[in-house]
Amino acid sequence: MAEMTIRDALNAALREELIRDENVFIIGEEVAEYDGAYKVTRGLWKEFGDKRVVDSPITELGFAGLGVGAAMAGLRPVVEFMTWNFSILASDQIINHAAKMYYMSGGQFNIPIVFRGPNGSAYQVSSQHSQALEAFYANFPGLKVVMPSTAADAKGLLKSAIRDDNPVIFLEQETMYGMKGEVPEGEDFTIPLGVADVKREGSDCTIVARSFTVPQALQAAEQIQKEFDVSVEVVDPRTIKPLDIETIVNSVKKTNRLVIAEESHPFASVGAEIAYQVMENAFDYLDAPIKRVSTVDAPMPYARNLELAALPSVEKIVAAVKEVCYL
Amino acid sequence: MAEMTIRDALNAALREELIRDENVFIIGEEVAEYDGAYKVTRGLWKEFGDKRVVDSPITELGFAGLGVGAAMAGLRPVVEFMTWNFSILASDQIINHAAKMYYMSGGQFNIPIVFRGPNGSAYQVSSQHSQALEAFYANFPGLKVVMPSTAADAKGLLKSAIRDDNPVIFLEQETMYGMKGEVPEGEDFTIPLGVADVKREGSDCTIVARSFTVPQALQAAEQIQKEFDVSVEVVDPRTIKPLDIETIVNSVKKTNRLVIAEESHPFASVGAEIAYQVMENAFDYLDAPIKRVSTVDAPMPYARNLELAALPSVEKIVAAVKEVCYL
Amino acid sequence: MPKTATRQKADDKKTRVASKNGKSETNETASPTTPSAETDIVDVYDVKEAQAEYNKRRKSQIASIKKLDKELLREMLYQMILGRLFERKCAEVYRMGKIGGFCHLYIGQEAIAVGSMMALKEGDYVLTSYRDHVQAMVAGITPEAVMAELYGKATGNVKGKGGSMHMFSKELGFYGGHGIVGGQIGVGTGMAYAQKYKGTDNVTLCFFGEAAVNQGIFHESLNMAQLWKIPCIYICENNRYGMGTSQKRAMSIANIAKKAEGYGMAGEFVDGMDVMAVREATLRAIERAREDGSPTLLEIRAYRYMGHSMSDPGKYRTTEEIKKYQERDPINLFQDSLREAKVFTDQDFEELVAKATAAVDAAVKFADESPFPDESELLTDVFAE
Amino acid sequence: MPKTATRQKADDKKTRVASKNGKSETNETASPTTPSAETDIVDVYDVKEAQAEYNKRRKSQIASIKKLDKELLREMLYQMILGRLFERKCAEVYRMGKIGGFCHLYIGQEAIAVGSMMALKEGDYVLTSYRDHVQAMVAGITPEAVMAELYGKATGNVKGKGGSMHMFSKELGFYGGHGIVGGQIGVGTGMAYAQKYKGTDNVTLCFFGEAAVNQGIFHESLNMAQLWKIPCIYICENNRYGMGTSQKRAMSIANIAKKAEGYGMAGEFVDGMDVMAVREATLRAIERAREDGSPTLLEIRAYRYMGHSMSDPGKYRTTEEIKKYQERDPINLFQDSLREAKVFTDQDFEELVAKATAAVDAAVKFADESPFPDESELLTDVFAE
Ligand SMILES: Cc1ncc(C[n+]2csc(CCOP(=O)(O)OP(=O)(O)O)c2C)c(N)n1
Ligand SMILES: Cc1ncc(C[n+]2csc(CCOP(=O)(O)OP(=O)(O)O)c2C)c(N)n1
Ligand SMILES: [Mg+2]
Ligand SMILES: [Mg+2]
Repeated sequence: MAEMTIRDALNAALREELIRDENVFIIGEEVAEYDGAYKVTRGLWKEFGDKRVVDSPITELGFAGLGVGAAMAGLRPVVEFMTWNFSILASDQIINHAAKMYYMSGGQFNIPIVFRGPNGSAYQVSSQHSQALEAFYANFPGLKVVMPSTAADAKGLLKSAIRDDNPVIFLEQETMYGMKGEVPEGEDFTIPLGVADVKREGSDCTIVARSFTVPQALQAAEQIQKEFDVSVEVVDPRTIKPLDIETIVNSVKKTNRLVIAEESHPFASVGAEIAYQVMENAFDYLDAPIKRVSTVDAPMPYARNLELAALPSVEKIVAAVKEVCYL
Repeated sequence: MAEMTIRDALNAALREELIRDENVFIIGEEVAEYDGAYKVTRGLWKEFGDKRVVDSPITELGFAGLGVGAAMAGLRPVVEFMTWNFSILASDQIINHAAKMYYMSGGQFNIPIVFRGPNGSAYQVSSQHSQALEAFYANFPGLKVVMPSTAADAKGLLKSAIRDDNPVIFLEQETMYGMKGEVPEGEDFTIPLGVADVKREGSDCTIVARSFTVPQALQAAEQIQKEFDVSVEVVDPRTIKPLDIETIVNSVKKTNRLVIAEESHPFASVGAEIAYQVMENAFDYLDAPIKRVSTVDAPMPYARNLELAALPSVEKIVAAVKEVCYL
Repeated sequence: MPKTATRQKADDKKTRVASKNGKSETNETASPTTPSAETDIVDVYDVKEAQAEYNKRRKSQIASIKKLDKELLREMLYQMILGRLFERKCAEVYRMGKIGGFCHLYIGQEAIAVGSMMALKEGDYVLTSYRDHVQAMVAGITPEAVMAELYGKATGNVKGKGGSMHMFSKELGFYGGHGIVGGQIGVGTGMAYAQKYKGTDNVTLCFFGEAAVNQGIFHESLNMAQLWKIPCIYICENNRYGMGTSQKRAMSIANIAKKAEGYGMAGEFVDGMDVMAVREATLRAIERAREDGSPTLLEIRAYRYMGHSMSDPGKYRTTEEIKKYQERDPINLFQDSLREAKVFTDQDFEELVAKATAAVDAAVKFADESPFPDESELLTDVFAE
Repeated sequence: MPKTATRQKADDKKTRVASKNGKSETNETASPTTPSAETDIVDVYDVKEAQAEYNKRRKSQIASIKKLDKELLREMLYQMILGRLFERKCAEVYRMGKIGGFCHLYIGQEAIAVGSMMALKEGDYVLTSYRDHVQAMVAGITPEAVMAELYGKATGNVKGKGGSMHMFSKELGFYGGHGIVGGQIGVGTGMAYAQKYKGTDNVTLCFFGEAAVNQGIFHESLNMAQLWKIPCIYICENNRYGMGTSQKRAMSIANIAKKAEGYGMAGEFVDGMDVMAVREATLRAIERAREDGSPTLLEIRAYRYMGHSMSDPGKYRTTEEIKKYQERDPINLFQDSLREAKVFTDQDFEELVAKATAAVDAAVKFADESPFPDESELLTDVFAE
């Protein structure tokens, strides 16, 4: 085990996969000479050069398309979006091309590509730069969607995503890049896509959290434990699609209560999907309605006090747990 | 009352609003000289000329942006996407610009614009041309989302959408353009956005359906009535956002059972959101888990038999109702 | 007098696949007069002018034809004839309800696919738009597999999952069959990027229509291709219309090849009714690309005989206009040159027509007799394992 | 000898807002030597060459300055100085943590906003990117409202909802303040479309950076603008870098104005350090636009003194390079011309600097003392009623 930040864990995963497979290359804005806008690719251009780490013009649709074509022709591109907000410009290549190519071609052309970058809010960057887009992509068949919340998950899942033969939407969180965690040693450490992780064991209530809300959920759980001696379990799906609903359902069958915490806007969110699937599979086990905590249904404001009011928080999660536990 | 097709009802709404307000203009691919790829704008170019009905190049992002700017400057553009699949190329202008402008500008610049066109499947047009995108847009604050299922609703809602001071995503269905229905006479007939409609009264089970699945739900209800003497209520939200959850919840409180039928893919769908909100508001009234019928979670295949197997159908809805009613 | 000779031959039914008993070939119920001045695009590029330029090239062309391998020439002509007859058959069976969804035919543009693709070598890639039947067959996908796909059968080129717009063959280097206007320009750029990345001297031919040029991805892709020397040959098939909209109603300039200058890229205008001209321009572009990866934009101008798709009534152009362009039918022009070059006789032509006719009939029979896909296919090929 | 006169004055602190005691002005910790040959872009456009051309224009420029209204000239210079000092203050308070999120400064580009916007008339529109403080102030938004917005205060230009990147004023015809690179090009095209639709002779100035030119929406918008004669003036502020990437590493050609030809549009290259040249080029474009709606692409070349944003360490260019460009500081050049034209004395300059300094200090005080928005604001302005 080595302690490192999520940023460094991602960087290590990229580096190891660049070494392991020469068909892997990184392309995106400022990923090379600049070391990445958020330094996730730090040092990689110096080490691997122009061929493997490529600075692209600001043409999201174009370089996403380039990645899709390169993947079709056998390479394994890792396409960085400086932030996922900008991927909306590239969504046609992701949704209409990458996601459908394998099916459309009758199983002839799979697209081994990873689209990655920071998702969600980032300290007062306002409405055009603060969106969490997991629901936007998870609705479309043909895409896998991953959202790590710890350094170990970040490294293990990114390596699996790069080795996966399908398009993977890999969603990071800028405000979490600096968070530290223990990461197992060795190039062989990977975490399979589609497997949830119980981040905290508990018996009285389940919180399903992902990315941004996982640290909040863990804090909330501690607080609830102290204040009310109620034991909260925190489940992190880690992969949104395919979703490990079984682990979530088993937790709910044990606790009979569920809170879902997410950074995205609420309407037709991944949280709504999890709620539906839990109800479908554990309806009779639910002792209270499932409660969802999301970012408010308004564009993200700039002012710090408004931004904080818009986002999910430990307080909001605690309140939700109290509600479903009738505390 | 006059009987007309959904196509003609939409055409009448456009024509009346073009007459009523000279700031209204229509822009899109083939909307003018060609009378519209699906003939929704038939005759309008001949009647109103080049200024009011404009054929655009095939540049979805560009003409959507042009519409947003024109709306910012006080016009009321009606932007047609030949099909919504192509709007994905324009989604940055819709999501990052139209939806956020009013908020970002502190309430100075509202965007009175309607984006419209056919959504969903259209008889074997395959995966890149068969997507239902309501969840894709409804997740973002600042957009209203409308999905009519009858000629009267189509006309009344489109007129309200054009008069609305905000961006409206107006989703039609190509296979439904030819469906006939009674439409109230007169230019003043409108239907407010955000109000659901009970398309069939019933007491034992509620089906919430929209667009493509409304006629299917009504047939299913008849069939269930005949076969099992079970009375099914069919609620059509008509507007997805803002969602009239109250009407849906009241129906469920009466029937205690809910099936949601939708043409979109299931994951993080509008159906999931409706299920969540119903659970939140009527948890104790549900006698069975909510059942959702969606298009399968795979890209749309071309072969007719596979396409039919992929889509929701009367049979699938009947089966779902039987399941929630334990028949 | 070769010209009159040509005209006489033009009336010899047996050797003429092009014009069907003199009537203009289209599925359109086009109005006899121009519906709107806007849609009269003859001024943009005059057919007579094109023919005049063609006549200037003619001598040297005959000479180069004589130098070419006779079997290659035979195959080129055969593929043009096969493409023409296959598409005619599609129109016929589409009307019988055998084909669903959209169906975009290639009639009138055969010289572009044949002239350019037959200049490729092993390892080169090709991709195009939804108007893909002929490119697919020139790439080597059998008429059977294409027709069965149109029928939505399990034996189709992509197992009935794609239909008319989505033909693919990894084995044959045919990368589709894409339905989003302009989408394949980005994908093709990436395919060529991979060819260079792997250190090969292979190239990618990326076909798209003139209306796709207005899409942002054209601009984004050409900039990257020139910036990084990506061996992609961008072939704009200018068939004068994007659906019902003539180029001049959708684009602010007439000369698409000129857009290459905005990227510092090589660009060339090519007569798309002259298969030899297409071949030679493509060879020049291929040479640049194999050399150091330099991309090229080729504007190859032809004409779309049929409506945009089988459901296009085509009220936006006149029968005069269609006829005018059909005077320079690419198959007729090529046959005339071959005859003049004394490479083939009318009998050779008849044999090729017979062979193509048989291939098309066999394709229909195969498609008709094939089974529909099994329902279990619905959920396969979503993810690669 | 005007030149030496200039140089002497250059050392007179009181009248010089441009160079801060001779050191190059930037927030960057730039490396002394070129980090990579790639990033040395001096060969793309040589500063000496620009100065040489400038000197050729100089005489006629002095003449035209003499013809201009003195108060207009005073306002032009004042706005350039205000912009410079305001942005310096932003950097200062940003470091103190008073401003959150991104903060993109305009230092070095003042001549572009001032030269072009001050050529507009009532009813014309302006919009730009996230680098919008100076355009906002030239449009008439007060320094107080801009600074308060940067502080995220309720008294901010958009009530604290937008921040640095999103200044707007309907009343003043300032249409933002947009954060998506290139996004405003589509929006601006629509604004100008509306101006023509309404039958006015008004125009829209749409500003964007040179890196935004590579975005597809640039291509899509310019095609429509020329096709439909939309009175939009596209002003590419070529400050040589898109974040850490020089133009030559991102664009396949050096001459952006030339891209106008691909659309049949008027295009012009302008020295962005010369406010008079900017004014005159803009006036030519405005005349075309008012005449019949004809759009223009202006490439106005300046230089970004500071890092891309306050968080940019800027290791990708050298101090030599920065110094080289700063030799042609737009405020210095303008002051020299005004002095030479005998329009203003050093005392006038001092007064303007004092006035601007006071305005900036007042803005900071106002921002500091203003309240944060009420939490109820979170859910207002989502939809218009
Ligand atoms: C992004 C997008 N917009 C619109 C369409 C609908 N559409 C299909 S083909 C076509 C015309 C394209 O014309 P062109 O590029 O000239 O190719 P051609 O059909 O003439 O071969 C249109 C508008 C589409 N498939 N994709
Ligand atoms: C679509 C999009 N991609 C990326 C970004 C991140 N970004 C913000 S500014 C910028 C550089 C833009 O450079 P340029 O257009 O030259 O304008 P300048 O900043 O030099 O004024 C980038 C990459 C963004 N905001 N939007
Ligand atoms: Mg065309
Ligand atoms: Mg720049």
